[in-house]
Amino acid sequence: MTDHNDIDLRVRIGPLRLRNPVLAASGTFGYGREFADLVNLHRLGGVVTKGISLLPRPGNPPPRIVETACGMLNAIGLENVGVDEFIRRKMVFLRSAGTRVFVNILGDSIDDYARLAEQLSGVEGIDALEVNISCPNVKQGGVAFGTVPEMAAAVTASVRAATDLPVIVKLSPNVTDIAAMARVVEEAGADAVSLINTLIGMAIDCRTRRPRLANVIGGLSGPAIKPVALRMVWQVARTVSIPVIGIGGIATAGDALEFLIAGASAVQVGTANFRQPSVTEEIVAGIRSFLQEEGMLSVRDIIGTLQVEGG
Amino acid sequence: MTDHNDIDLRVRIGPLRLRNPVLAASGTFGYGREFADLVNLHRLGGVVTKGISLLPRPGNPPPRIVETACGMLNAIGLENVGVDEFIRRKMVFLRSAGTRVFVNILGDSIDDYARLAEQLSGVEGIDALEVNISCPNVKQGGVAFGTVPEMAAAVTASVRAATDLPVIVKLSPNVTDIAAMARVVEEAGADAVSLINTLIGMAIDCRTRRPRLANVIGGLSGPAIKPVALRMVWQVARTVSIPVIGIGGIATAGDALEFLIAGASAVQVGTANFRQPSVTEEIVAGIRSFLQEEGMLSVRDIIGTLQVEGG
Amino acid sequence: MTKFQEKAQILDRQELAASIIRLTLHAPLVAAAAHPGQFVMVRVGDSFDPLLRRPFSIHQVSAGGDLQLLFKVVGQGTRCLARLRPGEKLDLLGPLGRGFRLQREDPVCLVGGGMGIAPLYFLGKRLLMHGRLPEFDPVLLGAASQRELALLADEFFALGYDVHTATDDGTLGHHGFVTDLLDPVLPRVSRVYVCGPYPMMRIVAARCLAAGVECEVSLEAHMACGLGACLGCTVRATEGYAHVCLQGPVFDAGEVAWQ
Amino acid sequence: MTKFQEKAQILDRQELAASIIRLTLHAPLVAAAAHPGQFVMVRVGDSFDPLLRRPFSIHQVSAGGDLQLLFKVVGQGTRCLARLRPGEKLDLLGPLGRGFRLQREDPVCLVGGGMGIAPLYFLGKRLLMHGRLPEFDPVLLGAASQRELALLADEFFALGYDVHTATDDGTLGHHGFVTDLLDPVLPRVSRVYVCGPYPMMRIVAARCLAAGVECEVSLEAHMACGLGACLGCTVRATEGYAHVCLQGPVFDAGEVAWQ
Ligand SMILES: Cc1cc2nc3c(=O)[nH]c(=O)nc-3n(C[C@H](O)[C@H](O)[C@H](O)COP(=O)(O)OP(=O)(O)OC[C@H]3O[C@@H](n4cnc5c(N)ncnc54)[C@H](O)[C@@H]3O)c2cc1C
Ligand SMILES: Cc1cc2nc3c(=O)[nH]c(=O)nc-3n(C[C@H](O)[C@H](O)[C@H](O)COP(=O)(O)OP(=O)(O)OC[C@H]3O[C@@H](n4cnc5c(N)ncnc54)[C@H](O)[C@@H]3O)c2cc1C
Ligand SMILES: Cc1cc2nc3c(=O)[nH]c(=O)nc-3n(C[C@H](O)[C@H](O)[C@H](O)COP(=O)(O)O)c2cc1C
Ligand SMILES: Cc1cc2nc3c(=O)[nH]c(=O)nc-3n(C[C@H](O)[C@H](O)[C@H](O)COP(=O)(O)O)c2cc1C
Ligand code: FES
Ligand code: FES
Repeated sequence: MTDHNDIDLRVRIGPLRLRNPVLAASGTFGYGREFADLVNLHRLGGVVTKGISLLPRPGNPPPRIVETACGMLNAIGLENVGVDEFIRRKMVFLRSAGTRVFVNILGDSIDDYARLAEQLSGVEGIDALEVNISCPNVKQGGVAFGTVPEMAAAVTASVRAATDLPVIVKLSPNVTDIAAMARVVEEAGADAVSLINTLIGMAIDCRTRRPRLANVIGGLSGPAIKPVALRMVWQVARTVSIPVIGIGGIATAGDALEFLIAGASAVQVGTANFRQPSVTEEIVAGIRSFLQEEGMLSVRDIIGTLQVEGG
Repeated sequence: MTDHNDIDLRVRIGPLRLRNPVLAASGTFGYGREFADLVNLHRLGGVVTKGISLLPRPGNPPPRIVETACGMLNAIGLENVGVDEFIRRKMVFLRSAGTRVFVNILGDSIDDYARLAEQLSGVEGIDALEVNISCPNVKQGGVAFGTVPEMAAAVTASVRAATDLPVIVKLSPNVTDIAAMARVVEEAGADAVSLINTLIGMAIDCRTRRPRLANVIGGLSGPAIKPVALRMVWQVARTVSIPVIGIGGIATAGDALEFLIAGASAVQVGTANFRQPSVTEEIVAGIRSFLQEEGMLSVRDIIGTLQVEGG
Repeated sequence: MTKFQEKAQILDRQELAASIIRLTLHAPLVAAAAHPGQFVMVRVGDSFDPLLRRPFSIHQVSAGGDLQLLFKVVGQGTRCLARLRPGEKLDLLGPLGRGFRLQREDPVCLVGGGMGIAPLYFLGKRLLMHGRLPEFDPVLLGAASQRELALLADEFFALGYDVHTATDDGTLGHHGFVTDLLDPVLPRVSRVYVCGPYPMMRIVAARCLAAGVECEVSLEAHMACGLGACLGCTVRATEGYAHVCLQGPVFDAGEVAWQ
Repeated sequence: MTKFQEKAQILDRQELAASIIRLTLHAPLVAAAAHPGQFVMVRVGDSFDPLLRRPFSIHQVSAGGDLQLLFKVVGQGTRCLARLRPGEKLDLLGPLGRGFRLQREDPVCLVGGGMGIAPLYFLGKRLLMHGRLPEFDPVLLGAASQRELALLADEFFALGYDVHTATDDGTLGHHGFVTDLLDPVLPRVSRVYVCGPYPMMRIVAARCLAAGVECEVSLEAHMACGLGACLGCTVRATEGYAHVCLQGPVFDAGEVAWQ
């Protein structure tokens, strides 16, 4: 057994060094401050902010969330304070939180993404950009950037050109071939990919014959989607050579370890924060204990160690 | 309130009339006989058999199943007795079960499907064929028939040409655009589509660093996938004009009603049979009670009644 | 406002009526920080189904650090909570949200319907700490029938309030809606606190507006986090959207875009 | 073989050792049809997490329709079952699978390790119904320590069997593996029934083969249905695959492709 304090949890995401591989996922951790009473932010690998757009957005009408079996659907509609307010107000706390800050960005056009990247570059305290390509491209008929390889590549390239910050592209799982999406994004200059965003789902109220979400469809997250997320992370990690950040249904240290073993260099915890606000910190501790029990010295020694017969 | 006995649960799937819209899904109900002690088969709309291939198949090595949050992964590997044995042995019981018999078929090539359809046509007691296109096309590099529109269309057309039985094509959810898949299959001559088959997922044993399934990846089913299935059924029902059979995570009458409201003309219940062997019969009863409470006379009056603002 | 996560021991469980349960918990951190109208997010169990916490108003707190919840069994989550027994633990997050503004002088009126009575009792007790004379403060309570209401009404009465009741079946007090009792009351008060079913709150809000009386309402919305992080708990406000867990659950009736 | 689904009332709950529980249920339909070595699929709770039933051997049945399960808490499902109390109900499906072949004449030996002892007690009782002389039938029982084993060993002793025990920590009987006790026994018996951890069964199977003694083993596999429908519970057999819930759980040791 290794001594608890000797265990090295540090990982790298491209050029970025992280204290440990556990981040809070976008949209589930607000702007960090909301959780500050309940979890020690300086114990986390980092925090990914709610998705930020150029202008403030009001989001979708209510109801916006509904619980499903071991999961939830959300149709928040990308409500956020807009990039100016974000830099002016929300970064003040984040800068002092003692953890890495990843800013999740979203736009309606390729140009939006580039302008966001420009505006955020050079802002003190921002460590990386995470590009959410699950949004519809309003200029091209509303098809999501994240489902068409050429559009995903174009967004990535424009963000890449606009910033020196590490660029992480967050992939949508609602595609036939996730590995192909990761490959084009890698070629377009991403420093890393993160996945998965939510699966598209729906729920209906039988009595009223209405969708339970005002937006009709929403994003499915939580433990329910973990098997799909893990499969996609494994497929992507085998395909690209940039780091992969695993997301989807992670609620325990065991879940996080599955993603690391499948090839993720770090993980993000989303919906589980709602159930247990200190879950990220507990996952860090759980990974440490696991490595200790296994007599391992570094979390890096477990990344990508999946043993597959003949493969 | 309507009288309980007056409620009309009959539905049609193309040319086929069903006593009620509740079927048992392929692979979760064996060849019917396995459940005969525990559920009144003659109360069901029908039974879909385990997928049948030309030759018997041994299936995948163990372990083949693993439980996940509100779901399960399976990698049975399409174990089945083969079409000859199926006709000779398994049809004897099914013919006398007092319910509609749907035979699920699968192959490694387009020709396999056509030959299966031919062999099964004219066999007494078979009411329809359900074509499972989630299998890999071994002749074309192992890409699943169900993920490439042209291949799905080709399989459908070949089965259509080979049989007079109603042809239901069962769609894979592991695609970017499920409505497009449904459309090509409709154009190729399908009488109906059923969806969804399982989502591809994975689970890992952290201690051994091995996949929990010998096959590495498997199909995710159960309540966890219901929101995704319902969304896809809604998208497909809005797109095609042939009947849609809804499948995925149905475990209660309420779940079944959601699919009917979204536009399905019938539903199939899969994984829930394992938890509650009489669940199909209970769902039939639950639909009847619901209609009675709502003062409705026919289940057909609820199909496709989803109210979407502006849509 | 500091929030706490606390594993609270269940001290007592009362069944007020069929499927109406009152739990007494020892939750000193949450209890000490709580203000009337605030709520807690309760983790329902160890299983991931149900997954999310459930929001419940703080029904009352004691100086000794005890805290009560009053709830009705309506679905899977509350069914699980109803199974809990003294000695077991419940994981709470709170106190959350913005509660009622405590009026010091002029008479106020508390209007509660069904489980909406839960936060009003805490409010009723806390108002007394400001040296008010409760005889001048009408408390209007409504429920389906006598069984659900009697004990709660007695407790407000014991605090000294001017209690009036209404039941749907006429088994206690006025036979009809609690809102029927408003007319004689409104001219006598300067502020109304209301919590209950949405249609009831809408009526009370409209009547208060017409009478020029201040009105505070406690709204509900589906919640995932209770912390202002998920942005799921939206209601329509006169200006854009508001989030119940952050700007509420207590709102000025005038801030709400009633539907 | 008819199968039943039965909502069985829990009559008694015993904690034999830390996290080893014995439940007595009233399940007259399943009990009346049960044969030693068969199992039941137990629904763990109302929540969809855990989703699937869990398989447990039938530990014993009474003429009055009672049935016992003996299980160890190892994960989420068994943790839920351990919380059940007398008066509550448990949903059973059974009896399922193919049990032990009952030998009428020559001496037999029962070898049980850990929870593998569960089905052997039912077997031990049922064998007596054929007028056997249990003094000539050795029963070899192994467990981690005395606490887990003592009561079960006493019960076999009370039936009249020639009981030998082994514990990992030496607190009861032989200090070591139960397989260490086989040598003097094998020449005296014509058939061995064995249930326990896989490595233990593999050793017993090999020793029986070498000694020319018949051997029946009870295998485990992950199960979804228990009915032969899902085809999930595969094990490697000497010829292709076998399904534990259908051809098993009891197999002739020679049918199994030991790994
Ligand atoms: C601020 C606030 C305070 C509340 N205080 C009380 C109280 O003191 N006593 C009480 O009995 N109830 C209270 N509620 C309502 C209570 O939260 C719901 O009854 C409970 O969440 C239902 O959970 P369930 O799993 O039993 O029901 P479900 O099966 O989940 O749903 C049953 C009904 O409850 C509603 N509901 C479900 N989840 C939520 C959620 N997360 N937020 C809001 N509504 C939900 C649904 O609209 C549905 O109609 C309060 C709600 C809020 C928002
Ligand atoms: C025919 C048969 C008879 C059995 N009889 C007994 C018995 O009498 N007493 C007893 O204590 N145990 C018995 N078991 C084992 C018992 O089924 C598992 O311990 C139980 O399912 C674990 O459930 P869990 O949710 O607590 O654990 P999980 O967290 O699900 O898993 C813990 C461990 O149990 C195993 N397991 C989980 N689910 C299953 C499943 N469906 N089938 C088989 N193994 C599983 C896993 O491999 C894992 O290692 C038997 C198993 C079989 C197949
Ligand atoms: C309420 C909510 C809001 C979200 N908002 C965003 C967002 O703004 N940008 C983004 O990229 N992902 C967003 N996500 C997706 C999560 O970051 C994450 O990818 C997804 O929920 C899967 O992880 P989980 O299962 O751990 O929640 C949101 C998820 C939820 C539940
Ligand atoms: C163990 C198992 C075996 C299955 N075998 C088949 C099959 O042979 N052919 C097929 O088309 N679908 C098969 N399916 C998919 C189901 O028919 C169904 O589409 C899927 O499980 C989703 O429904 P559910 O969530 O209700 O289970 C199988 C599913 C399971 C769980
Ligand atoms: S419940 Fe999450 S923001 Fe209000
Ligand atoms: S458990 Fe389903 S076939 Fe054996």
